[in-house]
Amino acid sequence: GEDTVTFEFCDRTFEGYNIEIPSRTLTMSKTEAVGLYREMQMVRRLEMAADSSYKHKLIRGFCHLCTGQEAVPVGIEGAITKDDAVITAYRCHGFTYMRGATPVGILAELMGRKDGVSKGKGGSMHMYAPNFYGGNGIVGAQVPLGAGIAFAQKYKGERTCTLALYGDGAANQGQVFESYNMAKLWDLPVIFVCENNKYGMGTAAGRAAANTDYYTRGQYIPGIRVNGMDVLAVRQAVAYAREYAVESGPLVLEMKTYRYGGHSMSDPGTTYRTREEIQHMRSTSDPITGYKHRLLETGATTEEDLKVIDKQAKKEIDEALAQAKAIPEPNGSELWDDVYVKGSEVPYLRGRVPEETHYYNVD
Amino acid sequence: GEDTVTFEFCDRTFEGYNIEIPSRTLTMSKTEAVGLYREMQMVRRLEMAADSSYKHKLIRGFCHLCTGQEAVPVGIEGAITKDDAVITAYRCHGFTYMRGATPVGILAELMGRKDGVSKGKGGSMHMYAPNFYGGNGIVGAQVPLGAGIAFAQKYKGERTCTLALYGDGAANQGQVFESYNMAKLWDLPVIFVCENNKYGMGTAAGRAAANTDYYTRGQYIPGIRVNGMDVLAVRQAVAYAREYAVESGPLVLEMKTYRYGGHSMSDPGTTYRTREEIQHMRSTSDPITGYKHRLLETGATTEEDLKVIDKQAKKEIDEALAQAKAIPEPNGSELWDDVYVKGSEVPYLRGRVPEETHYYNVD
Amino acid sequence: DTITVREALNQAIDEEMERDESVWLLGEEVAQYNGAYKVSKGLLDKYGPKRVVDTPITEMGFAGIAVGAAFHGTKPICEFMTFNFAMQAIDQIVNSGAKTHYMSGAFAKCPIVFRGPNGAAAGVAAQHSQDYASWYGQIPGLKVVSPYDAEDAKGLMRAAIRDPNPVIVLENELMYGVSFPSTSDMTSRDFVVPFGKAKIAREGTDITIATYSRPVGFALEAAELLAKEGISAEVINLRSIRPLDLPALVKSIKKTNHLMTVEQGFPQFGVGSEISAQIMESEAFDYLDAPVCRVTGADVPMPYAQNLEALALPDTEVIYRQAKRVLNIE
Amino acid sequence: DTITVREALNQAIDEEMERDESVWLLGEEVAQYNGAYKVSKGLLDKYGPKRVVDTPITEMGFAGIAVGAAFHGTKPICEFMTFNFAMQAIDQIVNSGAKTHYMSGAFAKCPIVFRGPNGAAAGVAAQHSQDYASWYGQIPGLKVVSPYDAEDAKGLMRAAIRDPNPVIVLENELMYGVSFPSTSDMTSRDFVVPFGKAKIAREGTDITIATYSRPVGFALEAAELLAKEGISAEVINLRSIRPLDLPALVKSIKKTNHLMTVEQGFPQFGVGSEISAQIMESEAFDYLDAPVCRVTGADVPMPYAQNLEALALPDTEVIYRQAKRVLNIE
Ligand SMILES: Cc1ncc(C[n+]2csc(CCOP(=O)(O)OP(=O)(O)O)c2C)c(N)n1
Ligand SMILES: Cc1ncc(C[n+]2csc(CCOP(=O)(O)OP(=O)(O)O)c2C)c(N)n1
Ligand SMILES: [Mg+2]
Ligand SMILES: [Mg+2]
Repeated sequence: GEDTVTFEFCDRTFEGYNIEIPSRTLTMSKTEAVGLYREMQMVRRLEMAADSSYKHKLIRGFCHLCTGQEAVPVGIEGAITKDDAVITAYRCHGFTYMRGATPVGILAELMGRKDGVSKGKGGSMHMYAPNFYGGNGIVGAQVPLGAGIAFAQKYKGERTCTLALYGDGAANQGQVFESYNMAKLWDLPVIFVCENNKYGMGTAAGRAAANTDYYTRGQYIPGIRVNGMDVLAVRQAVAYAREYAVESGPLVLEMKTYRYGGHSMSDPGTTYRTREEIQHMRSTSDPITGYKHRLLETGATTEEDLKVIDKQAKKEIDEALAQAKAIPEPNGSELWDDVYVKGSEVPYLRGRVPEETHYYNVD
Repeated sequence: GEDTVTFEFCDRTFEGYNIEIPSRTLTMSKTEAVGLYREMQMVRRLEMAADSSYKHKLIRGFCHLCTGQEAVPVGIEGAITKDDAVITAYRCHGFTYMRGATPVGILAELMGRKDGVSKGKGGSMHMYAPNFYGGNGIVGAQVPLGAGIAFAQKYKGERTCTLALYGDGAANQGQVFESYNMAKLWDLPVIFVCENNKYGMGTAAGRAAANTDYYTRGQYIPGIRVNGMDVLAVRQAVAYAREYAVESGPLVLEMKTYRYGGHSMSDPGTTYRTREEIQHMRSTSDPITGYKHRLLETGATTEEDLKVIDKQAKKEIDEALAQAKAIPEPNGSELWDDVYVKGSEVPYLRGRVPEETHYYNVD
Repeated sequence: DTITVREALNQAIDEEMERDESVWLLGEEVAQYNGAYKVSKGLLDKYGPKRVVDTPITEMGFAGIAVGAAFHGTKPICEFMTFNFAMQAIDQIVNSGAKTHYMSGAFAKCPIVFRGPNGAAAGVAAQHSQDYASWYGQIPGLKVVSPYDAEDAKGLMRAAIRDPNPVIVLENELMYGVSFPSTSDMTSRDFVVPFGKAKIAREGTDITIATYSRPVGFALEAAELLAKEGISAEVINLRSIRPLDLPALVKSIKKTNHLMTVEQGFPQFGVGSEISAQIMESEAFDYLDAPVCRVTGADVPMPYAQNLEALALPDTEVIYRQAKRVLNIE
Repeated sequence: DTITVREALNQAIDEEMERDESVWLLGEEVAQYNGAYKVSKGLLDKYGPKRVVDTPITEMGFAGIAVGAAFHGTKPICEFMTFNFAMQAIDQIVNSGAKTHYMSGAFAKCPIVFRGPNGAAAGVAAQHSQDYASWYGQIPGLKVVSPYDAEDAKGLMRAAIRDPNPVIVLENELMYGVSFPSTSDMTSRDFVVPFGKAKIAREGTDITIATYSRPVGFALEAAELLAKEGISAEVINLRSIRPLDLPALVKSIKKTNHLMTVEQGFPQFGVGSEISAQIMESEAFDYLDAPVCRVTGADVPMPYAQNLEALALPDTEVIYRQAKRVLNIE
């Protein structure tokens, strides 16, 4: 129909391991198709704001950007429901946004302000949103957590699933294999999603993994390799995987993707790979540029409309940044909140000196 | 020749995963062939002595017997050199003996006596011998340790290898997969040996593992499944694997075996499997009985000679037990020895009360 | 009527599972085998494999799964066959379990119980004998309790399951089979032992002996011996390691003017160390007629040999003797 | 001449690798990347991939491999990118590394160094900020040191590599780039800082401030402020957590009659707690004119926001103020 658009996937978009690959056609409304573009722009702008804020010393500590990898969070969100769950590691800004947090909440969190999504207590690595369980700082730990969320979904009869994301570096962690095993034994509705961006900090995938076909590493769990620079491919694969996971149990998806920046803001990102490599990826595989061409090719939208979107995204993020900057730091008393669930605190907690001891439930 | 004997292996003795299986003929001297029998008898008698000593409350804590699994330690030792290394978990008496510890040293250790192989400090789970690194109590932990020993062998240019043994239950531990990965990345001369005795404590293998083909679980590491109730098969496979490991890197061997007793002395071993199953294994697959028949069939020895061996083994162990029983407990001062390497101790260590503080290097 | 610690734990878990559908149990051998130490006996039969789950021997993985399931609205009871094996999972317990509520600004709740035997059993040597009370006790976000008798076991376990925070329950293998009187209180479906409240296990006036878990029994025996010599020892069963009931200790010291702590764990950075330091900083300090004295396990990995093991663990005799030393009685 | 802590560590490792073929280094990003914090800069170039080994992000596995390699006659230096990640490997460090020598009756030796940054950095929140000094300090079989300046770093690292036991070296990320004077002693190939000996970083007569790692600097600054008010603080850099140099503390207390401990870790079951308890049990007790006071991190997971983080960590000002409180000076 007039309002829908159909995309075709090329040969190498999907590769299957012990499972059929998803359909090579995808039809969706133009509105949705354009929405995916908009969201990728938003994520990229968000990360640009984070980048500049970091450089202005408004953000402290570690800050891991997902620039280049936008198709993954955006494609995933397009394929799942709000009742499905997502969990990832520290490279979490895009996911946090896609799961429903506002740019202001995210940027405020990055700057450690009181209205940040984690009240300023988590920072870059620890962000949350409804059915988004973070933002986790210990490599690999989020994978069993994700399997556990899936366990609870099944336990509660939700007929939903969990996507547990991890990097190519994290894929070698033993607890990932422990999770594969239990997920399979118990048919948990979990999709293990390896974001293979070719490096774990400064280590090329092949120097850390004896098998870099991450989609096969579940061994007894089927897997699909996906072009993770193609938001449509991600959406298609995840929709397919979601169905499979809810009905039949675990699946591994490998998203081949690429990060443009350093591992974190403190890594120039050019000592272990060439500038040419980065430039090549940017010019040949950028998820936003590539998708723009497809949208135009298929007539889903016009150059002008996209320009408006681009401008709007920039404006929204600029405004969000300004708003976030204006938010004050948390109250000092927040130090003591949330160590325990409100109402179930211990009688008191000690501060740096006995005189700073904080007493709870004192009327 | 007159002094050698040749054995043939049947079809299902070996199964290969990404590797050719070992030759189906094995020729060895009659002396060696009979020696394997003798050693299996010794190990069995040793465990019988442990069993009865435990029942007489001479042994405390956990005590895990390898009765039924004798072909594994004996076959392995027949295939490797004294310079190769072995490490296993708590089910370690047979290995300790085969690596060169005396029955007296083992039984004394079991009883916590001063001349035990670990001076009475380790007990059933923590026994050592030259190039035998225990006897380790934490399920799975011995596997990276074994890979590390192999790392050192390679580092030092030894051209030796390490056998890292673990159970079917331990095979699910994440650190096993972490070890596979590094062993393959770094071509470590390590043979991962899974003793699949069908249960991890009370859990049948299939309830704990999504893939019970343990020899395939290295995925990118070749593997061989071996009839672990056949001492000759074990010897043949390990000899083959040793060559491979030293030349080319890691390999996984799965030894299909069976334990007759409970998991440890405190487990009757009959709540999660039937008495019939145990009886069936004993009568159809016993490593000692089966091997006896083959020795007689091939004319490697005579019924009378084997009887003499049986008697001798019994006598040796009986004597060892009597000797071990006569050994006193360690001196109380041993409490303080070996916390640190002699000569590099801390100035003092505290006892149960300040007055019991032990001072080192006091002349 | 008597009840063993094992039965008390079993009942608390059983009753809470009955009461609350979201409570479930996982761990090695908890289901078909009825528990390595039979604490979960009968639960598989009663609640089925959905709620009583045997795991592979993959502590880090299943602890992580349990924490994840707690985030998403269930209440797992995660059994470790012993807490020694929980060392493989301690990152999940501390970094994922204890810290997430705080660093998420209260977004993620983690109502979970980690339980199992802790500390030395008999003859199980160095790798199976560690006491983790102080390690877990150090972590904000966790609550840590350690029952001594059946009453503690039942009441603390129930409180742990009902608590919306991650709770560590440090049991003791050698206590599972020990019987204690079953009081009528205990049979109530709402009987809980509140966290953070120590119990005076025996009143006394001359010296306070503060301890937890199995050594409470030794301390009571020592108090009996001391009583024969006219020395009146007050035995305090801490029950809770985090929060520590400092007020109870202060109050007792004001009466007895002497404090001795007893634990079976390593001496340095232990429970006694923390108590001693807190007392030093408290008003009780001025009431002390002698320095706080710590009775602990020896500072060595646990040896296997019976005689060495005995030298590494405080018992009734050691407590009795040390109490007299503290009181300066020959 | 000055030298940074990073350079000092690098030199110690480099010189020991030169001296002893069996010394090698492993960890995440230690080789090609020259170290996440550049401590291993240049070592891959100099010693090649056989002796400087990049690992996958599998702490439990590579710590186990390192321990195994130590058993079999090599001397690994195992870098953890931070000690927070070593929690995944702590079973291998404690159960395999620290206990095997004892439970094997001295059969297996384990000459290994586990090193990396420990405790809080800046703005890295709860999962990346924990101080593990007391956890490791509790374990018999381990030695645990924590350098403050370049001299400590060089001398303790060398001593750690030469020690035949497993040694934990707790560094501090924020100190890596700090420069200190390079003494001629330090350039000697045999310069070691012996374990178990605290250093008087500043002499004083009114109060002893005992601390380790980065807070030594804060304590020195606080002492400076105090000096301006005529208060003479003695600052003791502990250097070694296990063994603790109790005699040095006792001696200092005999002079100052006051003790304050400072650390950035959680308050309960921390280094200060142990020191306080040991002092209470020691002869120094009678010399104290005020109770031992602990200055610590706040008992909360580390918050990210700068103002909250500041409230969670003791600094010069807090130390200065507390010293006056201890001395009862308005
Ligand atoms: C257990 C653990 N070890 C090390 C680190 C430090 N670290 C943080 S991210 C990272 C690299 C991870 O790479 P990958 O999994 O590929 O994810 P990516 O950063 O590429 O998204 C490392 C080593 C950590 N946070 N946790
Ligand atoms: C990490 C850890 N978890 C649990 C245990 C308790 N445990 C000891 S042996 C064992 C079963 C192991 O089974 P398997 O690996 O098949 O070896 P087998 O006993 O059959 O030789 C368990 C659960 C342990 N020692 N270590
Ligand atoms: Mg990566
Ligand atoms: Mg088994």
